[in-house]
Amino acid sequence: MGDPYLSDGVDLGDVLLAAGKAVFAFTVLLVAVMLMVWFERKVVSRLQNRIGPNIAGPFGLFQTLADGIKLFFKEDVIPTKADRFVFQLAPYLSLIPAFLTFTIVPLAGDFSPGGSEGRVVIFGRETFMQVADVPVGILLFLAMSSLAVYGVMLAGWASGSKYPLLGSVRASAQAISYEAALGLSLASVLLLSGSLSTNAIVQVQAGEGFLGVVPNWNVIVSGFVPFIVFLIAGTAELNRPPFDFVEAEQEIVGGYHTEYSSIRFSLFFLAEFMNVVTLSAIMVTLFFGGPAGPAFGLLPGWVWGFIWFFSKLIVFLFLFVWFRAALPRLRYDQLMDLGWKVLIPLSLVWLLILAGIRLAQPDENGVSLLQVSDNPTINTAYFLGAALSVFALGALLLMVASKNARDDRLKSMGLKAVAIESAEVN
Amino acid sequence: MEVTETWYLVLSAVLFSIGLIGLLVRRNPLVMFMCVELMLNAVNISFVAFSGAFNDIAGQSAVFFVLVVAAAEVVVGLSLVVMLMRYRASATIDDLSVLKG
Amino acid sequence: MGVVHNVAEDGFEGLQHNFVTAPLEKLVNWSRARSSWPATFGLACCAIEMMATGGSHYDLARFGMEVFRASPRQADVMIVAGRVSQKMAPVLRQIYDQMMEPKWVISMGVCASSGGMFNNYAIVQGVDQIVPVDVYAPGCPPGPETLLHAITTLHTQIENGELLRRREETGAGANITVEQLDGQGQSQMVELGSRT
Amino acid sequence: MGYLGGFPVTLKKWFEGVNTKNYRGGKGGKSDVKAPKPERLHGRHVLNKYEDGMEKCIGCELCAGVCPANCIYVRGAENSPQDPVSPGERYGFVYEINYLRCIHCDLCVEACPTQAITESKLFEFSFTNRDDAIYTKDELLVDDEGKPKQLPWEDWRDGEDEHTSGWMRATAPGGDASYEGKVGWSGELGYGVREPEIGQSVDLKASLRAKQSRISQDQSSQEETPHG
Amino acid sequence: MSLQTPEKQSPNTQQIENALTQQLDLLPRRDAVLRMSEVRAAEVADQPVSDDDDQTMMMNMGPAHPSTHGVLRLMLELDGETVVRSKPVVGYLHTGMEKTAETLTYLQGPTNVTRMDYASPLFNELVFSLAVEDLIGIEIPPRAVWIRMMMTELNRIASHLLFMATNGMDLGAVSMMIYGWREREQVLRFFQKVTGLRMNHNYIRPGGVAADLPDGWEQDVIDLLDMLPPRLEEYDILMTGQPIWRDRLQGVGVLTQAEAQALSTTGPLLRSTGISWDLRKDMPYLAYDDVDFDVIVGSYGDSFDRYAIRLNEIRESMRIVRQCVEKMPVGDYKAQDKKVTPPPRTRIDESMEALIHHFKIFTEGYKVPEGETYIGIESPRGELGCYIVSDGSAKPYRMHIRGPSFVNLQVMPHMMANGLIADAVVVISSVDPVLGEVDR
Amino acid sequence: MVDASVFIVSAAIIILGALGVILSKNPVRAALSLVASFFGVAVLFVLQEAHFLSLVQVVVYGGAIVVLFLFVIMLLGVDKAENLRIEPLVGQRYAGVLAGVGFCAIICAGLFLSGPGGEDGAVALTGTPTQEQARIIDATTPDINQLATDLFGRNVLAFEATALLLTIATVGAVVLVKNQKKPVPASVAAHSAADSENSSENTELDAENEVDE
Amino acid sequence: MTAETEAAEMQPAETQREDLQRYGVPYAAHGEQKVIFPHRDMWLQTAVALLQDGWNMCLDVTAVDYLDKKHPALPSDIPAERFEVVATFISYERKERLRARIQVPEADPTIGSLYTIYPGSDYLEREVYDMFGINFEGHPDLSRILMPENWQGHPLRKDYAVGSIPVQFKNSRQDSPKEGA
Repeated sequence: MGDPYLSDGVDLGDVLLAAGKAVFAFTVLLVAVMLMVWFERKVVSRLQNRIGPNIAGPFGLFQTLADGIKLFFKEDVIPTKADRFVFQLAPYLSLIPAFLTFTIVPLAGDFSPGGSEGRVVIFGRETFMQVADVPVGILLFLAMSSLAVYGVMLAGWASGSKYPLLGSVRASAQAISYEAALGLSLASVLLLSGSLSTNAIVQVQAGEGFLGVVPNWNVIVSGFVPFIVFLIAGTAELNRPPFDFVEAEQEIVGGYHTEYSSIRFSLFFLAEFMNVVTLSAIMVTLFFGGPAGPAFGLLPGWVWGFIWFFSKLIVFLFLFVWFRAALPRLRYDQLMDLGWKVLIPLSLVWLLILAGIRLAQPDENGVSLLQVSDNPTINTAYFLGAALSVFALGALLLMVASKNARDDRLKSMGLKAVAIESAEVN
Repeated sequence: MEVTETWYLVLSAVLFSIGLIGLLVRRNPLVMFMCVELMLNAVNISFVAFSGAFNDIAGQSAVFFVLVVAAAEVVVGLSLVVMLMRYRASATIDDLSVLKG
Repeated sequence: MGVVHNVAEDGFEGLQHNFVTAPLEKLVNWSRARSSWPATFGLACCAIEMMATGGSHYDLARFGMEVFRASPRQADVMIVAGRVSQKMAPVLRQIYDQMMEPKWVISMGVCASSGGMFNNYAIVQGVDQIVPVDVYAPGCPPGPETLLHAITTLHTQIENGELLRRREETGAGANITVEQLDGQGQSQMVELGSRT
Repeated sequence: MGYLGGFPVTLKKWFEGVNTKNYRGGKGGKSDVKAPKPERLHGRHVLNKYEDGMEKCIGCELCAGVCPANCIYVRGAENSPQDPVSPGERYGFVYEINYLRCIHCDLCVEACPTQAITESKLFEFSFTNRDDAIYTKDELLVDDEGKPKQLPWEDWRDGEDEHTSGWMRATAPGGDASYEGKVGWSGELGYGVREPEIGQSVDLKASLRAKQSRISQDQSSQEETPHG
Repeated sequence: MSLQTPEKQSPNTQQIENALTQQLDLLPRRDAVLRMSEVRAAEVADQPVSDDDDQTMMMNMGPAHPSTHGVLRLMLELDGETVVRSKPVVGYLHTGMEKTAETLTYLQGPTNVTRMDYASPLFNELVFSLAVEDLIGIEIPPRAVWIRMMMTELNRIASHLLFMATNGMDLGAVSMMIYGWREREQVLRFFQKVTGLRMNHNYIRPGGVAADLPDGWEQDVIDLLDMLPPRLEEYDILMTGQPIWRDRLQGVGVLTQAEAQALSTTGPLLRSTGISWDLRKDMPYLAYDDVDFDVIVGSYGDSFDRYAIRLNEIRESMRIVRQCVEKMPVGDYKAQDKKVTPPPRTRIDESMEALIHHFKIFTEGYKVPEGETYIGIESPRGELGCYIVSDGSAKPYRMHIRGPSFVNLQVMPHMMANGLIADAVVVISSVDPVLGEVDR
Repeated sequence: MVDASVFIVSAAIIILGALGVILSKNPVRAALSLVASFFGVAVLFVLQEAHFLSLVQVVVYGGAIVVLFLFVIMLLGVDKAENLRIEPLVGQRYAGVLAGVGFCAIICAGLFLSGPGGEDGAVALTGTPTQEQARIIDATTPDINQLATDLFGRNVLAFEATALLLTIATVGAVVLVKNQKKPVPASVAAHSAADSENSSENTELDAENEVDE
Repeated sequence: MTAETEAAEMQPAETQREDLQRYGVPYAAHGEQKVIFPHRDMWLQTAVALLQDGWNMCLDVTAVDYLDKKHPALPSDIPAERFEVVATFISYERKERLRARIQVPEADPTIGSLYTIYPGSDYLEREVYDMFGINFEGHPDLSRILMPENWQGHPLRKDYAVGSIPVQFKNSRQDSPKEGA
């Protein structure tokens, strides 16, 4: 358990190693964010038959740099109505969790069968290619993502004007409702890997999967549903389109950052994209095997891990950009509906099903935890059936309840129903 | 310098007292709820301290239960506050006296 | 209004030029020219052309300018696109004031530049009476390429650092105090944009 | 799957390529191209000369009178017999256009009896100064080869000085079909007399026949690819 | 002038009162109209949250808000995020065009009116020209009629594409925005070919059109018409068939038939409630009698209907344009009436009379007989009317444009009531006001 | 040494945060201070090798409870500073402070006086558990596994009871907030009935949020 | 259009006459355009009659300021006043428009508001109030709509100047060579 280099005592070298890794990770993250901003603008442009930034540097690569420098040297202001202390604090509150989450992501390492299980040797010390392998790493991710909302909320509140306030109310409601779905879909992964450590999760996925062709990734093993829930809830967490209510320009101008300018705004900007990169990295780690993948020689094994990791990461970054290009924004209450009425029940029931299967399957001793029948297949079927019937029952209840509620609402609104009826007559 | 259980317990006592003072002194129901949370946290600290002291996991289990109960309490409490404050934006705890028969 | 720090006094532009600040200033001007985010400030016909300029045939994104900021606090360039009515003028000024230094103004189209064909009671005869204008784009409305020309003109000026220096000297926008003459022989001074 | 429909549609655009012309205000080198200009484009004006170098403007102030924005200022003066500026009795002594007022409606072009003022294809210009926007006669007048002056704040490209009279030629028939295709203007310095613009074509009957055949073609092609 | 003065048979007061209650009952949500002066509202809006017991807050949306289509300003009374009452405030683009029109001759007139509804400039020119022609009493040649019809229908396509783009933008569909511009650009390029300008053309003038269609226009139009259908299908996939899109629009901003009529709405707003009223069909002008097209009618009166109506009107307009290409007659494209049309350039050189005539038209303009008239046409936003009073001179004594957007704006508070802010944005977008026309 | 410094720093954060809660006039600032305090507690948990609890502390307290507080504050717009000058009961404040300080003094006195003080103080106060009662922490297995065994083993009944409690709390919250006709302006009262659901829905959020922990 | 043809066209057809007679006000019709001339005091009653007679919608309300001009096509027995409010109605069934022209004197520029009968006239009447200063009695919110609230004067009145400023030129004061020489 834990990073091997910490196993026996801590000396100066260990501290230096840790610091070095932190600096490295931070640099990687910053560069990734810079490229991500450029990537997003370029990709969205191409999806709309445009060129996109092409003047700042070759292919517009330095566009983000230009934005950053410009923002850094722009005049700064704190509105008189603002709560000065909180106003200044908020950007950092949203930036720091974004980075802290990144520390638990395994960036590289040779996880291929027969490889070193992700260990590399740096300065004569055996370690993982991640800043920290916290034993409860995934919980750290959850904790940080729940803290990240503070930046947004407090920014909106502290600005002392109305649009930002609306933005922060939206942010808090959104955070509360999506945290649950996020956590529940994570639970399925934890159930499969039996550990909260990211390194262990990657290792579980590293093995050969079905037929030796299909990888042993959690996304397949867990049956796709947790991944989809995680993706949607994660997008909502990130305030990315189509869930970008917190800063929906057409509705509430800029949302929480309306009153921010200059460097403080750039911190928000940075945090937002950092979160995108981080969440994508977490998704790769949890569902797509992180750096795990075959090594083809030529390069050291851990470099292959790095390559695998980043190729997978880019796919997700592209996906987020694609979301933006392809989908219209939902309405705020529709997002709530989606979260509470679809995602949470779905992930809850899926967890139940996975748990049922897990319980019914025999462990290495050939004994399953709960046994109804001696035949493992029948045993599994029993539990699967039980879980499925719970699922069906729950779905039925939910549907009846929501239809009931809808009827009530229509009745109470009265007017619109009448309007629709009268229109139908014509 | 070794950190002993006593340190934790003193800290817990101080935190609890601060929460108590806040509860007695403040009149904004929201802040009063926060003070209750502070007191619960003080208890949590001592639970974990005892768990460490006796090398017994039960202390940590207890903290878990406290967390859950705190959540439940906040839910109900805040919905009361929401109800109260809908009628009066500047409500204080004294306005709850309207609930008297 | 919030507390406005004057960049000319507080910012590094106020520093003496030396071997450190000179390349730095170059870099900053470079970045400003390549990342001048416009404020969404569409008024009339020109606004439609401005949006068309953002469309795929012209693509403002090439200049890093597709980031139309709804919040004036984050915008660098105000493109006054269309006629400014007497009712709108104070709002326009307020938005200009809410923008952070350094900021630039493009007066897009003749209505914004001088009232255009609407030489009447309702229209402000030139937005430079309200805010200092850096670049004027002619046309009614200017085509997207005219706007692009105006934008590149502005970018060149930003990169030279000329605008800020000039504005510091004159306290006004585009070096403008034009004696207004007309065919009838009357003359009157039109005050064109001074920084208050 | 309605939810996912947008994804292939947007991705398809990637492979359709870009529509953007990389126009960069004359600062982008070779890749800096303008969109093609139609002949009738109302651009910035030019003041024409006859082929003998005389100015066409006779200072009649029709253009100034018809301008809805009053952006043209003309004052005529008597030609001195020794050194005439224009063939007529008078010439435009002061000729100014205020481009901060001009709405490019080209009523001036239609009004000018001598085709002295026509429009060029240039619409890429902008000013950093109000003074620059008021074009004087010097700036508007074509040079001895009939080419418009290229001012520093304008972005001229090769060939853009052609077709300087598109709108004038388009409106020349005055709406009368029988005058379509008849040359109703004097030659331009450097270009001579241009071919008239063909609208519905000179020979109405021929054009009618051509049109009908074209339409039947269109119809057949239309049936192949039904729209909607 | 015939004049009749029959005996008075005025309705009694009881009748009036009945009518009043009946009419106002048609507007069940009329309380949602905020009746508050702008100054007062600004004062209220400055306070963070009102101290009143009703817990509502005043919010000011615009005039420089990204979703208010230019400079519309909305005063919203919010309860949380729910709009309780609202008031559109206009005038931020008031240009004094009706006053300016009194100083311009009929010849210059189109340059002025074309700048009103800048999304569909040709319609403004058309209605002005029709009104002037009605006063003068001239017939315009058939080719001009068909050119006008084709150009305005293309303009309707452009205008609706603009709506598609802005509607998409307001709902966060960024790609749709760009696609809308992209297609509109093609239409504008055709306009530029014909009129020399992308917008504000000054092309349709009293007496006909300024210039004939350029050589090869048929091919351009056919190309345009061939380009559009697959693109519209993409819109269908991107938006019409997108469940998120439908959820955002369906049932939002519902307008009842009674409300729509009582509030004088016209155009897609009126048609979305199920009333089939399209001036092109019902009171045909130009040559709409001779073309075949359908009037698109909605049934629920919600934003989705309005969106769908506009999308399908693009298709109907394409049908009309295709018929225009087929049926385009040859001949004059301007009335050969010496009064309104300058002579051909060739004639100027030939005859002194023509030259004088030319001078007269461009200096003085032409005189229009005394009278007054109102002409209405179906613009993309509804009935666009022009009321002209002539005192017999060369300039209109009074010119008034009935802007459909201006009148349609009145329904906004009714449609926004009890919706969220996000719905308010949808409502603004689906009313599709063009502020130039609202404020004039 | 490291332990002590970490303890001192986090204790300072906790105490300052707690003082911030009771001293700040503005509820939002109070909530912020509360988060700081909770964060300090989480650090203390880490110090005592209770990793799981520390993160759960952050998630539940920081991510859910305080966010909920802030949400309610912002939703109701009650972020106005409270006037601390007004005292409803004369002398209540002094009595409160006195009571708190007295309470603290009594406990500390108990801590230090009951036993020999120092290290054994706590033990002296509570007594040593007997061997069969104790669930000895095994340093080799992760704390999560031990906690799970304890929760689902010995305390499974209590666990179920809390689940029930949460459900009841959820239902209670929904019932409390639902169908509360807001005092809308009389003019629109007739036509607006559907808007109260927004807030009710949001209040039900938090309760369910805890179910998954 | 000459005076004779105008007069000829002004002869209303028999159906039109019946159509317009029932409102009990003077009327005229030329071409497709029907005009009635109700008196200011009878305006609301007439409007109710119009509504009940199937004129569905009030399309437009505007005004004209005939400061010192003759009113075009005004029946001779109607006293001409300075202002004339012009309202246009439309009927779906008849597929026709109807225009009402009401004289409003300068001394008391007041007329009843259509708002309660045709609520759609709300903004239109506000615009007329703003531009001409004509009061509409019974309008729920008669305030300026286009001009700023503190604006002085009513721009579309004929005695209100257009307010143009001279256009800038460079050499407009330069002497011509003749005068200079």
